[in-house]
Amino acid sequence: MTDWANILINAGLTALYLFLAICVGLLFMGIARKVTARIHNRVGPPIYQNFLDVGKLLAKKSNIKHNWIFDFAPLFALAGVLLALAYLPMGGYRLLSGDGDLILLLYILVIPALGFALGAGASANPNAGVGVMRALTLMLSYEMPFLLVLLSLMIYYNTASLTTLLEKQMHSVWAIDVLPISALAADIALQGMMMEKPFDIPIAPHEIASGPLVEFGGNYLGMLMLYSAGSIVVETSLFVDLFLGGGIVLNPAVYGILAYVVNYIVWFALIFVVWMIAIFINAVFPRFRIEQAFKFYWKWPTLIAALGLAQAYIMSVILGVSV
Amino acid sequence: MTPENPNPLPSIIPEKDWKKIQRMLSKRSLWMVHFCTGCGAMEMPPTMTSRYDMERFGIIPMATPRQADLLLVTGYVAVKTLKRIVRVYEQMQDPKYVIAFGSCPINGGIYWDSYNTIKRLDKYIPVDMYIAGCMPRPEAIMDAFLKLMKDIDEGRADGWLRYKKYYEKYKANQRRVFKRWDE
Amino acid sequence: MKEFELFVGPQHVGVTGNMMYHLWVDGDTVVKAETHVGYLHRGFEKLMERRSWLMNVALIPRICVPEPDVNEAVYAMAVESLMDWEIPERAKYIRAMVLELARLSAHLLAISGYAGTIGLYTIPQWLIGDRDYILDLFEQLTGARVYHIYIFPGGVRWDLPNGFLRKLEKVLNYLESRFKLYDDLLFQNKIFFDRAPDVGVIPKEKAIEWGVTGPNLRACGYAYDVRKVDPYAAYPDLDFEIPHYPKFGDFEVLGHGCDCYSRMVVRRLEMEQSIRILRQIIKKIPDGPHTLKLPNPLAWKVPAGYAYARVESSKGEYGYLVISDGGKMPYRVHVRGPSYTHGINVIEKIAPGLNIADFAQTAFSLDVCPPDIER
Amino acid sequence: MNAVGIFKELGIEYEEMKVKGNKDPRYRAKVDPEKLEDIILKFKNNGFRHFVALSCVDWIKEGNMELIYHLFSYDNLEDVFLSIYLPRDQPKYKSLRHLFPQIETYEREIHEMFGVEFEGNDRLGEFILEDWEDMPPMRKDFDTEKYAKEKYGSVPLVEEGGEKE
Amino acid sequence: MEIWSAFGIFVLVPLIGALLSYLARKYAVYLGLIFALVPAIALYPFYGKEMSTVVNIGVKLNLAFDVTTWFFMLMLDTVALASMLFATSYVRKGEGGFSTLMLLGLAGANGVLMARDFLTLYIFWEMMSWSAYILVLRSSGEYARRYMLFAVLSAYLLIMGIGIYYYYTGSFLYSAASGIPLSGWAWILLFLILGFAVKMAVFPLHVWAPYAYRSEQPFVAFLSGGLSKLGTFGIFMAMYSIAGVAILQGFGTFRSISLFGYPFAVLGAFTAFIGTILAIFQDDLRKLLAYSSIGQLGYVMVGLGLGTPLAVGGALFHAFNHAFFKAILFLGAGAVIYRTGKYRISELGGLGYRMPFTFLFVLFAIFALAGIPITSGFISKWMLYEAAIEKKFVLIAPLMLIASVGAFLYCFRILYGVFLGQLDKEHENVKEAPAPMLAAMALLMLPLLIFAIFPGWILKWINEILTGANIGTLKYDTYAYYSSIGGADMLVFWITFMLLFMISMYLFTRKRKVTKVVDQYDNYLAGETPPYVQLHAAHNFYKPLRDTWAPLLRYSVDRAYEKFVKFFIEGFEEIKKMYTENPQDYAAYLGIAFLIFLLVGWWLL
Repeated sequence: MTDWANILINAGLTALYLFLAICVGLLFMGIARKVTARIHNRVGPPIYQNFLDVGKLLAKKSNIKHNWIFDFAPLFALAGVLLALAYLPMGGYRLLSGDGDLILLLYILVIPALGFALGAGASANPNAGVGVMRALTLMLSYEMPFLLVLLSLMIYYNTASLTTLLEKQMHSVWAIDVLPISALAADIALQGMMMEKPFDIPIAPHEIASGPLVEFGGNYLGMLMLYSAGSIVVETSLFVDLFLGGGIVLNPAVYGILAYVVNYIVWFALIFVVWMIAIFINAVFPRFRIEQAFKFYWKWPTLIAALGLAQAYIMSVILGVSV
Repeated sequence: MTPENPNPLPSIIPEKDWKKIQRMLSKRSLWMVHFCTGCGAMEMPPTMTSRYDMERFGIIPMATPRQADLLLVTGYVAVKTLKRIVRVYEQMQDPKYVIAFGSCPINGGIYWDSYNTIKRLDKYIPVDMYIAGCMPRPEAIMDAFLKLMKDIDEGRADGWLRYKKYYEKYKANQRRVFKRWDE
Repeated sequence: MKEFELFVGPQHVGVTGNMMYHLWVDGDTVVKAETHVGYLHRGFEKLMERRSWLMNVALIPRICVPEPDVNEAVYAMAVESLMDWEIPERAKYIRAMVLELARLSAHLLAISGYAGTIGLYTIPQWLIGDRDYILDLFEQLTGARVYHIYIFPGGVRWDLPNGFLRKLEKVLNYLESRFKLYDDLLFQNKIFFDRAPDVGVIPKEKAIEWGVTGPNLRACGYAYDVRKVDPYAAYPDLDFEIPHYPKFGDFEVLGHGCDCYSRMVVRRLEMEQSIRILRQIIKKIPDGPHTLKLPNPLAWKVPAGYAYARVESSKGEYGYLVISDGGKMPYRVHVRGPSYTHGINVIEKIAPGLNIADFAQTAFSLDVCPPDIER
Repeated sequence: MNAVGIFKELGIEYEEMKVKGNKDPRYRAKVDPEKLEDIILKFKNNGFRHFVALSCVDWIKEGNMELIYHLFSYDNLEDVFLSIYLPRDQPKYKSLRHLFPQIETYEREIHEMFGVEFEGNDRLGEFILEDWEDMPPMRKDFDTEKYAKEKYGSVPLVEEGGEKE
Repeated sequence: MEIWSAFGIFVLVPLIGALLSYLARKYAVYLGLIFALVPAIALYPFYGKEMSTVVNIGVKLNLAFDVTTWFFMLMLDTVALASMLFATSYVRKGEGGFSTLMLLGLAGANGVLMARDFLTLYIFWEMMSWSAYILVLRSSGEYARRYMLFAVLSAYLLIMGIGIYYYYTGSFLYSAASGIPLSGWAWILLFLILGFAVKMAVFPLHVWAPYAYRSEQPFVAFLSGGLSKLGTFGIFMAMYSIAGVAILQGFGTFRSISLFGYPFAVLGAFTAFIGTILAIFQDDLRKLLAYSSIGQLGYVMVGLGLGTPLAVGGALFHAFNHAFFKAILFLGAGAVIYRTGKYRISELGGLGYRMPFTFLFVLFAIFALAGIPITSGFISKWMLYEAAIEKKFVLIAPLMLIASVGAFLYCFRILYGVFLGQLDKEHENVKEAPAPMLAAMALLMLPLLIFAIFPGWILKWINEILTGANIGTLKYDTYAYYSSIGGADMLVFWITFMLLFMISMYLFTRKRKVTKVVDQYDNYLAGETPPYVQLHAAHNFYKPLRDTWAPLLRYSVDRAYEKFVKFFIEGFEEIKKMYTENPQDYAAYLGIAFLIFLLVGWWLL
């Protein structure tokens, strides 16, 4: 029966981590608003503002929907992003990442986006259609460097499992120290993945009135806000897990519960830094047009990522470095 | 259409407190529709930006009425705009609030004899808060926001309930000045 | 079935004020555009016929909200033409000062609006914050932030308050120090270079024929400015340049002119010129009365006749055709706003072929102000 | 050629308008509606390439409508106002939108506000007003105050016990 | 004599069915359904049976039945059954041709799967090819010529390969392969693989597919879902059954991958990429699906080329998935075309609200196509990726991965353009597809869902095939599957997904609020209130992307072929004269071309 106890404890911890992740995401959104406001010479809202916003949206008294497919968006978006969070080690805690690897995670990441796109498409609003088209095109754009980056990591560490990747980084050095070129490409790709400027093309309010979000309100928008809170954590945390050792500074096998606490704090600090970089870039750039974004991503970051891949390839295959 | 079910789940929070929480939340996060209906919109950019910064109170402009709770009728309302205002207002989701800017929506203001502006806005949609003056300064707008928050907190900002209650009357009035799109 | 319809406005972020562009879009390219106006129609021209000559002074600033002073100036000039009044020198300088301040504030608004359309939200925040210093000056001068009702036939309402020019000087210094930041953030931004040049091009040879005026015309390479071609107020005595298309000074010349990029750079350079003009005014402003001795305001007798006055507003040529039949009220006033052509005729012609991502920036770069279209 | 020269060549009487404030001379001339198109073309070919505005004046006492075509020359720095008069009860004129494209917009507005028909302009129709059923509002005999009182003043208040204002 | 019963059930029964439905036209569609049902059901007792025999019907047919045959028959016969079920509503009643030809094709296909000598293979191959050709001819008219040209090319390439094989071994038997020198193997395999690759529409031999796939949708479902798998089967047999791993390895290895297979893997990856990119820009629903098929079979080609257990297993699994999801997609397209008569994506829209079940089936098929882990489509893609990554192929892996991202783009184009967005006025009264159509799609959907939860079940069969061909073994258990660098557990995935979905549901459906369903025109139109407005943004959907690709899209293989033909037409007036519309002339040219091929073959040897 110990097995069941283990599973239950794991499930409980996973739920806790997921809850924390969503909170962290909302907090990050608030911090981003505050920081952006300071860049704007403003006071800005309190950093807990986004909790209030989500609360308000979920508590709104009425909703509209166009048809039953409209419901796909909030359901798939939130469930999908939680699922992605569950497969992502956070603060050194592996959650379910032992039971699925990077490729699975990569495809899980699509579930919320696809659900969101379905709901947006079902609104029959052309703004939403164009927004989703832009989002998908953007996805094709940034995935090119990002996949090369993932490949370079998988080749260098000879694993597709995030757990193993973290373990290997814990025992040697962080991946950013050995594969800095790939890390750079990944960070550029991350900007597009998080749809921060200059890549916030899918939701450009001046052009397509917030794009896919155009018809969502009330409960629906609240759920989507939770989704975007979660996806902030997914994306920043993915970068931290891939390149910054997942924030593991203490080996849990040695330090036990203390390690989890410390690692969580370090992880939090690291994703905060990654998020802040994105926010600062966000504040000082206009947005690209979508085809410019596509050309940009398939040019410079792809080149950088290809260099990183070449480095990983040379180190692992030709020089035979094994980590 | 799903029938309204006031309390289907056993709630930890009593209904009264729940309402209070809800009001507390909606007053702290008023999202306004980005709609420049009239010249009062000129003082919106200063209100939004670094000098007055209404985001301090959680008020941000939203691109579409579906996402928003607060409609600012900024100044005089031409008949053509009124039709759009009503449309936008009906597309917003409950609870929703209306603030009318300046003298013109109160009694016509300087356009009291114009053939194309309606004189009293509250004949066509319920208004929760008026700001007098032409045009209201950002300070006045901020003051209105704070007063509206207080009203929401105390349950006095019930325009959206009134609109439901007197919907047919409002609609009849609207029909007197423009052709409604849904008939 | 090929195109879908997209409504940009009236309730839309990507529209200047309250108007509507009805777009037919294929993929993401605009195939056809129609402008719809009338959302702000108050019947000014009708109302002015019902109000006395002096009462109208209070009404007209409301025609164009971002830059109300040009209305006052142009109305005053038209009435002065009919009355055959020559206003005092000091009033001319004060008028030029007010108009330049108004231009500065309108350009700050236009640039911030434009930066918003390409997604640079920091610029609006800074510029509109800085614009408030100008509004403070107005407040000190006239008592109001937006509708000043300061310039009126015969001069200006009252003289400059004490210490106003010193404060003006301070604000100008502050603004000038901020220009570098704007340049770093917007006018020298790589993505701005990628997006703005050769977008929303008005054919150069058609520009005058289409009635394009103001900065939009200068962006096409014509150095035409009402302040030079039909000078008024104190402008003949002041020294300034007309920034136009290839003469961009320190700014890079990108694209082939007549595009969003040139229009914005012209506006940016005009702000520098405005500051230069204001500095000269501070130095040169003569003493003397600020207004003529006016007859009984309730019983102005304006001789019958036609008068046309025009002023360079931040958006282009602003003119009033005032017709008097010798009565207490104007017989007819026709307002010629610059946006009338920019907002309807020009944009309907240049929109086909635009990407919808560029539509908002084109509309904002033309700086269309709907209330002066429909009045 | 400047405006005076053109007027003399065409044999049109003109008057100079009073200008204070601005510096450029303005000339006003009454022309034959039949010849207007040619005259405008003549001006256009002689540097008057900026079509400033098309205004309409309702001379109710005289019983006619005045259309003022306003041109400006950036070369000579002169304004020219060409007036034509149409009968007020059935104002009708041909569209000149092929000369300057923005004339189309002015014609749409004048059609709506004064009820002048422009033959050849297919975009006449609802432009600024919507659902308008009364007479064109800019005509002198349209009483805007009475209209406003009747239309908006008569709308009842909505709230319980709400009566007319 | 179980093999006789196998031969009877899988080949003769469809043949009889074909004959009967030709005779009894009135009941042809139902006869077709019944005769397609027999082999599909009878397949299950045959699992795990190994047998072989020689059937003498004038010529000696060497037939055998093993797990490979069974596995491929499972796809083909199920897809054929679904297609016939679908066709009962789709095809005009009283028309015999469709059922006859479909059953002929099925018989031919089953014969190909059971054949164990080249002569038998060729007979059945031609039977299948010609029935397919006539089916294409029935509705695509002139484009059928393209299909036939490539079918004939395929046959020639096969004959070349077979001829060389016969030259070395003196026998047509698969099992007779011994003592062939490596150079001989190279030519044999090259011709055989190219011949089969035509059927799989591998780049640059894919140009027939977009045109052939314009035919009647149930047939296209069978063509794309079923018959194209014969190419997969053929390549698998040629490489791993006839030649075998040892011979492939004999060509030299590149990181333990046969140097012979590697170019084909690269070709497959390119096919996947190009097919996907081309699919993104199609407005014709059927053409889009055709390019998508090309792309997806490119993945299969990668797996077959790489030759590791994971890769070949992935290829077989992917072929299996593709058979089902692509058949659903074509049938779904068929249902839409049946109800609306339109096939341009931009002319449709909003049908998901009127045809919810069709939408759901297509949605799941698209999940499978895009590789969303909810369906088994993910697992096969996963296997292929991991196979490339664990061997560190930095060219193949990114091409495959980016192609799969591209797949999301065209998938959404189908979903949005056809099922979401604005419901056109014209289609307001469109009804849900008839029950047989839905049943056909539901039948095909089942395996995609079942194997997503229990991948172990199908991996067991694949593992048997792999062990049989001495390729190696897979690592898997009922719910999970592993590679050397990672793994995934579907049970954990499903439980977590379900739990989280329920949490989302709970958060979402808490009452306390009214949810109102509004009309599609009560929409954000910037405050405007037009009576009717065209909202469907589906035409030129990926225009920005298309603009960026435009310089590259100018170069197409299609156009290259046309130029090639043109060159000949212009260069040789004689050939131009020969280029007539008379089919008999073509037959003559084919004969001449055959001779040329033979001569070339002799010269090569």
